Order: sequence, then structure tokens, then C-alpha cells
Amino acid sequence: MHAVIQYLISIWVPLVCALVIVGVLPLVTGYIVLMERKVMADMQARLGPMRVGPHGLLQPIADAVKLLIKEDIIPDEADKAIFWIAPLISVTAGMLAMSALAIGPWFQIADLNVGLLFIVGISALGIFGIVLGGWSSNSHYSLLGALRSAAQLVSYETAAGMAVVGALLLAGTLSTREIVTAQGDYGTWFIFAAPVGFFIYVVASIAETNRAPFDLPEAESELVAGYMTEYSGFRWALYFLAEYTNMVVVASIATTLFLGGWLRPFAGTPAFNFLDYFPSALMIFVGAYCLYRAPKQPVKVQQLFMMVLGLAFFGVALILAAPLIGRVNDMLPGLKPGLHGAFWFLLKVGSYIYLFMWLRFTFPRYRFDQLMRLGWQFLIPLSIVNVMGIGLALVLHRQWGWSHWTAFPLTTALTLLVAGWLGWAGEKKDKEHVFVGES
Amino acid sequence: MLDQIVFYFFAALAAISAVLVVTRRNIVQCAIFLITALLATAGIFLQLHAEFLFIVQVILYAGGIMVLFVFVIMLINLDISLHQAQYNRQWWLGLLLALVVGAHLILAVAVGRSVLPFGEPAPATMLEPSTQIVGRTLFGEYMLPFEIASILLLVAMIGAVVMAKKKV
Amino acid sequence: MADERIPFATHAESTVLGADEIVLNMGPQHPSTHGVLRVKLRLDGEKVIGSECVIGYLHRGVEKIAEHRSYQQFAPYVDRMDYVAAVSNGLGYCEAVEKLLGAEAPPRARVIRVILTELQRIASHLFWLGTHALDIGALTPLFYCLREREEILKIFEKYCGARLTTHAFRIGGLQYEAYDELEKDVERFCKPFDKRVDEYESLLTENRIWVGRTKGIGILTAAEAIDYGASGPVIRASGVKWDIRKAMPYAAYDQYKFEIPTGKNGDTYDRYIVRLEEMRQSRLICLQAIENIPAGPIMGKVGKVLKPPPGEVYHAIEAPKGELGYYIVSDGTTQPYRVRIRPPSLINLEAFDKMIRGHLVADVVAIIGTLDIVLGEVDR
Amino acid sequence: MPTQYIPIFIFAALAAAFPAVTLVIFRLIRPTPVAVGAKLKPYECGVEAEGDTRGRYSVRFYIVAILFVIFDVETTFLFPWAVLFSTREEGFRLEPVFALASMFVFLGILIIGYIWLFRKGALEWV
Repeated sequence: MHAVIQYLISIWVPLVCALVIVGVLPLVTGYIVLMERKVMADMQARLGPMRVGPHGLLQPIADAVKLLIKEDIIPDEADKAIFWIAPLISVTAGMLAMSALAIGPWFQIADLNVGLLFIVGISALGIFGIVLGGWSSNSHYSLLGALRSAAQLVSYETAAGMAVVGALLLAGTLSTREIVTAQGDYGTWFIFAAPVGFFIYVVASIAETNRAPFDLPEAESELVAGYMTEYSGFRWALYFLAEYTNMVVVASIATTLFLGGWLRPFAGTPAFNFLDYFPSALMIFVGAYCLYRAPKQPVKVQQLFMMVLGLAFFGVALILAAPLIGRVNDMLPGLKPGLHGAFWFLLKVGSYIYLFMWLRFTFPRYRFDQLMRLGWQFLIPLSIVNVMGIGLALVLHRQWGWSHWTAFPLTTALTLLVAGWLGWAGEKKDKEHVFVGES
Repeated sequence: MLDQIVFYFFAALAAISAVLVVTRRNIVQCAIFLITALLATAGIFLQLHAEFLFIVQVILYAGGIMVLFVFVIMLINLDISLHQAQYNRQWWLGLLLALVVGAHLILAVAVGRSVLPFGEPAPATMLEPSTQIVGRTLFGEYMLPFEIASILLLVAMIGAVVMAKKKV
Repeated sequence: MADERIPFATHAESTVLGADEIVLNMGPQHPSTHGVLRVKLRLDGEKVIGSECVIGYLHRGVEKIAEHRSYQQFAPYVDRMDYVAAVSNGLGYCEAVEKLLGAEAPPRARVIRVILTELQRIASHLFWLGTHALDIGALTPLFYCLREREEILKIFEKYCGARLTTHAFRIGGLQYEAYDELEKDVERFCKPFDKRVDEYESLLTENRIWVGRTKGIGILTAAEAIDYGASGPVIRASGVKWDIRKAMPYAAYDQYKFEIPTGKNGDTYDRYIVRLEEMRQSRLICLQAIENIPAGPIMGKVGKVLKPPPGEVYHAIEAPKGELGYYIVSDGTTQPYRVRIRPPSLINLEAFDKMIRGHLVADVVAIIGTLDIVLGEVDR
Repeated sequence: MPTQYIPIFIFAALAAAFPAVTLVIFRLIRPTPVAVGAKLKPYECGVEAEGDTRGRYSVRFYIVAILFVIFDVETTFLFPWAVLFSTREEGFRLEPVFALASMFVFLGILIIGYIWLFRKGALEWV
């Protein structure tokens, strides 16, 4: 027993991280949903949630309370045990995948040797929750959603894995922490060395998280709600939690692999050191906006809320600014990479998620056969070529001493050429498939 | 001590799930227990410090079972299979054979402990860095088998298509 | 009709591995059957091998009600049929009764009727575009479309006080005199509207996903369209230049210049393009009409009590959804003996099974959306 | 057990317990389900479902599924290769040309197979 306590003391940082993730993630998810609704409203010329709290800021909490106390319905004909356990599988897998993420050099539960593979592999387990949930509901719509989900995962997993391999070629390690360090050493993020790989990963990750335009498993206009048609109340919320957790996970993978993880833009260039002030400046801006909006709120409580919120942002700005003071930095040298790293990492994750939302509100939905065709006939061959191209660039650079600036653009251009050809061939084939009436 | 507890936990999980895989009537439940069994095996790999093998086990079998699962839905009428007997009338013969094989195995281990040359036990310390070691072995000593593996995959690919498509 | 064009199976025997055929109910409570349409789909996996539309969930017996109301009293009921194009319904009914009476609406009334009906056509098409795009998964166009539709509804509200079921016309002319700023309002809406249509197009027309989802889906050839009695944008998209506004002009349509947009392939994409073009044409008609609204009375000479002579009449107009016809039999009393309504939605819907066979589940919503049905009109 | 995995197991337990415990605890607060009749029926747009969902269900999945397994294995081979290509561990890094050549052979064989599949139309869903 004593040994166990001793041990727990030695691993308190990961433990605190674990508790924080488990405790805060549902809240974060709620606010991502709010963000999505606000972004959607903004793009669609309306306001979005405005009622609960100022600017709808308390909407996620109201939603959570509502979902928690809703009646819990399990259909008669459902396979009860599987129905019960399916959403849990999804949520657990999504959360567990986060354990190897490095949110800044400080915040990480465990730095694994196979970190990236761990994230990819474990988050892929979440699909079982979807398929089992859809199957156990014993409804046609759910079953169709579950099957689509399985086929979709199967088709895009390979492309995503290959895109990851492309970045790993440059990084030379599977540990999330070292991948980010490698990008610091290279002096450039891998998105610039492997833009095609990043593109493939974006598309494949959207498909893997069942987001529009690939949201076929839950396509509301066709399958009502797909695999979660029979789910209601908190179980349904768990699926939502899993979906948004997965979004965060894929966004984090993309950030770690392609967008430089917790590194500041131009981290190696002293001329851009003024960007160190950006985190505080952003927080001050947000805080000032909150204070500016505060008197315009209709109710006293809301005014107070906005005021407190604004001050809280100022507080965060102060904390972020602290390491910039020379003396503090000398005392706690780890503070700056830790705090600012987390800031930049989360900012990049947020931007990636924003990209997801943007795509969702812009594009119509793919049809199933088109989705499969895109995956198998475009992304998979392209991703194989991408891996070969990056390998070739590295050989040109290392063996024959070409500079980065010639080797990588050259191979990227070659890859793009192949992409163009694949697209053209697909188009041609597509035309053959369309049966046009004689009219 | 802790290691042993963890090992027995995973081993028991794997064994019990494996038994359930063959005894459950509902095939979807069988598939779930198969996942559990495979994940428990992955846990044992992890305990042996074979991190790479652990994660490969998770990735490959998760995908594989997903495929199996869809095949179940495609090929099997669950309503009928639920009411069918799991074994035919020779089940007792099967049990007997299983017992014989089991006994043989136990005997082999018991006797072999002293007689047969067992390999070195898996190291209890960390083999840093495991991915690199696996890779080095694969691309060093086992280069040829690795390339042949691609031919094997090619054959599997062609085989699948030939079997599924009648008019190739 | 033997059909060699669709190279897909239409029976379950040819499904792979001897799988069972499943029957999926889409509707009546489904997000994208546009009301309470029920479609029974026979599926082989995700492929539709047959379908059956079950209607009647919104049946209110409108035609029967007509037999127990006076001519004037029945007018508001037709607004409830195609509730997204109430003005057009009213126009058809009023003109049919006028024909029966041998009366005519005065020129001023006719022009205002054209303006309002064309605005209603734009509103109806906007609503169709928004929901159709939503069915295919594009969330955003809906709100842009509703934003513009709102402007039209505001004009209706100013004109008659109602937004949806307007009951704008009266047998023999108009219910209300046009308000002072009608021209200005219409102009303010119409002038920038073609830019707005371009905006929708920029989101959809050349979008690869949109094209992939709509091109070659639900093809109805010209001959088939005629056989099925389709009308409106559905038949025009198949390449048949048929528009009652041109073929048998009513109201004041003979005074205005406009084109009849037609498609070539008769697929979902063509129907989409045709409707977008129709919105542009309607805008042009509105702009022409507001330039010269004749002065004069708004009611023609019809009595307080309408008592048409015995006889029968069929009058059809080009409603946003197609040919909306009223067949009215009078026995010389104040109430019609029989009213039969030819709803364009119902007749267009009949081509659905033909269009869906061999396509996937996802195409069901695309095709239902593109037929632009309103269940209030299908069921009446 | 590698020591870094212990927090992960604790985290796994937490992550699994959190939703399960919430689900159970809020059962006390939630109204007890009293749903009867149609509320407990599977959703079929408001009408009685025809046929059963437990029958055999045609998915044109066979080839795609097998191919997925093959490509999955292939990707797994690529991971250690990619790591070794530019690893920083002493003495593990492969010689670039040799590594690239070996993988080109490996991928080349698979690409031949892929092209064959493509030409046969095996990658079409319907």
C-alpha cells in the first residue's frame, strides 16, 4: 500500500492531467458545440443561441443539464447490454487516445515510444461504439448508419495512416513530443515539406470523424440520425461527446504532425519574437470585447457575468505575459514553453476544428459510392505516391546533397502531378458512369 | 508482484473471452468477446515491453474485427442462428479432443521445463527503443521475407477479387 | 415499359450473396420527405429496387369542402393546398370562377396579380432551393434563401396583412388596393435579386459534390415526362418547352417578355438549373410589370352573390410547381357542384418510382426534393 | 509493464468510469422511464417496421473489406520503415538509398496489384 502511495506521488503530473482531461473535456466539448453553432449562425446570417447567458455563453451547461435529466429510453427490441455499452466504448476510446497527446511540453499524461500510433490505433477503436450502437438498436436507420460508418472507416483509415507515414518519414520517431521537437530542429513545420500529406490527412480525418461533407453515418436528411436514431438523453450526449472528442484528437494529431505542435510560428527566427506577445494580446482583446459588450446586456446578472468574464480573460493574459518578464523567466525557465506552448497548441487545434466547421457549412454531402470512390481511387493511391515522394526528397537531400528548397518542391510538384492525373482519370471514369438520358 | 497481478488479469481476460467467443450464440457478441480477447493479448505484449507489437495488435485487429463484424451482418441471418444449436452432435468428441490436446500441452510444458531447450524469457527491462529495434530487424536480417510479404499481400489481393468477382 | 437505360437490378434475386431484401419506410415522420409523404423503399443494401409512395396523411377533403361553400367562401381554402405558393393557388381559382361567370378582372387587377404571383413564384422557388440544398446536405443556402423570401413575405404582409396564406385575390379582381409603395418595394427586392441568385449559384452550381449528387440522378426523358403528365420545371428540365404562361396566356402574361428555360437531360441538376433561371425570369417579369401598372378599378363587374350559369370549366395556370388546374362544375346555384383540382405536385410525384429505381438511398431525398412537392397539395 | 503505461491505465479506468458513473448516478435524478408502447418501438418514421433488421443484409463490401485488411497490414509495415528512415537513435538509421529502394520494391508490387484492381473495377462500390 505504501509503495502504491509512493508511486502515485511520483506520477502526480500525469494523474492531474488525466483528471483534468476527464473533468474538463465534457465542458470543452460543450463549448465546441456552442462555437459550432455560433460559427454556423455567423455564416448563415443569423445570431445563433442568444438566450441562455449573455450571447448564449451558458447554453452548453443548460444543454448538459437537460440531457442528463431526460428520460432514459432503451427500445424494447434492442440488444440491451450492447445498447448500454456502445456509447461508453466510443467515449472511452476517444478520451483514452488523448492520453498520449502532448499539449505543450508540460501537459502530457504519458510520453510513449509509440505515441502517435497509440493515438491513431486507440481512437480507431471508437468506431466499434458506433457500429455496435447502430446494430443493437434494431432499427433500419441505425443499421444503415452503422454499416456506412464501418465502410467509411475502413476506406479512410488507410489513407490517413499513409498520410501519417509521410510526416513520420520526416520526423523519424513515433513519440508525439519528439515529433514536435523534430519540427523545431528542421526549422519548418512539416506542412510545408509535405503539403499533399496534410491535405490527405485533412480529408481523411474529416471522414474518420464522420463530419460533413462525409457525415453519411448520421446523415440527417437520409437516415434521420443514422446510428444514433434510437439514442436519446444522456446516451445520445455521450455519442456527441465522443464525436467532438474525436475531432479534438484528429485536430491534435494534425497539429502535432503537420502544424508544429506547440511551437510558435517562426519559432527559430528572432525577428519574429514579437509574436511572443500575441497570446497576451489576444486575451486582452477578448477580455476588452467582453467588457465592451457588458453594459449592453439586458439583465444585471448578465452584465456582471460579462464583466467577470472580461476580467478573467485579463487574468489569463497576465498569466501568459508573466514569463515574458525577464526575472520571472529566470526563476521559472520552464514557464514560457509550458504556458505558451499550450496556448499555441490549443490555438492550432481550434483553427483546425474551425476548418472542419467551415467545410461543413459550405459543402453538400457526398453520396456513399462517391465517398468510397474518393477514398479508394483518389486518396489511397495519392497517399502512397506521397510517401514515395517524401522518401525521394529525403534521399535527394541526404544522399545527393540537394537543398531542401529544391528537393521538397520538386517532389511535391511530382505528387501534385499524380494527384491531377488521378483526378482527371476519376473524372473521366465518372462521366462513363453517369447515364445520360437521350432526350 | 504488481506485474504478476497484471499478467494474470490479462491472461484470465483473454482466456475467458476466448471461451465466450466459441460458446455465445449471438454472433455479434462473439465478435465483441473476440475484440476483448485480442486486446487482452495486446496487454500481455505490452507487459513484455513489446510496445510496437502491442499497438500493431490493436490497430490490425480492430480493423480486422470491424470487417468481420460487417461480414456477420452480411452473411448471417441472426434470427435463425440464435435458434440453432451451436455445436453438432459430435460436441463431446470435440471436448474430448480439446482435453487431450490440453493435457498434452500441459505435459509438454511440465516435462519440457527440464528437458526441452526453452528460449530466454522475455526481458523484464525496457528494450529501448522498441519500434526502432523491430524496424532494424525487419529491414536488416529479414529484408527478403519483408519483400516477399508484399507478394503475399498481392496474392491475397488478387485472390479476394477472383473469388468475389465471377467475370474477371 | 421495358427500360434498358438503367443497368441495375430491379429484383432481389440478383443481390450479392443472396441477401434479404429490406423494406425501409421513409416518412411520414422524416426530416426530408417534405411533409408527411411516406415512401416505402425496397432496398438491396443501399440500392433502391422499388418504391411506393403512400399519400393521404394530410388529406382534408378540400374538393369536398368546396361543394358546401359558396364560390367566394371557398377561395381561402385553396391557399392551404400549396401553402408555400398560396397566391398562385388563389389566382388559379379566381380565374377559373371568373371564366365560369364570363367575367373578367380589370387591367389594373391583372397586372398586380402578375406581380404578386411572380413574387410568389420566386418565394416558392427560394423555399424549394433552400430545402433541396439542405436535403443534399448543404446547410447554408437555406438561410440565404429564407432571407430573401422574407422580403417577399413582407411585401405580401404589407399588401394584405398575411404572409403565408394570403388570400390576396378576389373573384373578379383584387381583395385589396395596392398599397402606395408596392412598386418601390418590389423594385427594391428585384433589382439586386439576380446578384443573390448568383450567390446561391456560387455555393452550389459548380460545386463538385453538388454536381456529383445531382447530375444523372432521377432522369426523366422528354417522352417519359409527357407520358407521366409532368408539368412545370420538371417537364421543362426534360427539354419540353411547355409553359402555360406562354402557351395559353392568362392574367396579363401576354404583355411581358420572358424566356422559358429548359434543360437537356431531365436530371436533378437540370431541374435545379431550370428553377434558378425561372427565378431570374420572374424577376424580369416583375420589373417589367411595375413599370406600368394601369390605373383604374380593381374589381370587375361581378355580383355580390356569385351565381354562375350551369356549365363546366377547366382553367389551368402555371403555378411554381407546374400546371395547377381547376375543373369546376356549376349547377347554377351559389355553390359549386363539383370542384376538381389538378395539383402539379401529385402528378409530378407519380414519376418518382420511375426516377428512383437503381439509385441509392441518398438519391431518394435528392429526387423528392427536386420534384418540389408540397404535401398539402398532393393530399388536398 | 513499461512504467509510462501505468498512468494510461489509470486514465483508461477514469475515462471509462466517468460516463458510466454519470449514467448511473443521474438515474437517481432522472424520471424513471415509464415509456410504453410506440415509444419503445424502433423508429421507422412513425409506422410499423416491415421486416426485421436481423436478417442478411447486402453490403457490397467483400472486396473493399479484404483490401482494407491488406492495406492496413501494408501501412503497418510502413510505420517502422518511416521511423527508421530518419530516426535519431544511434545506429538505427537506414542508409537512405537502400531504404528507399527496399520500400519502392515493396510498394511497387502493391501498386501493380492496385492498378490491376483498378482496371478490373474492383474498387467500385456498386
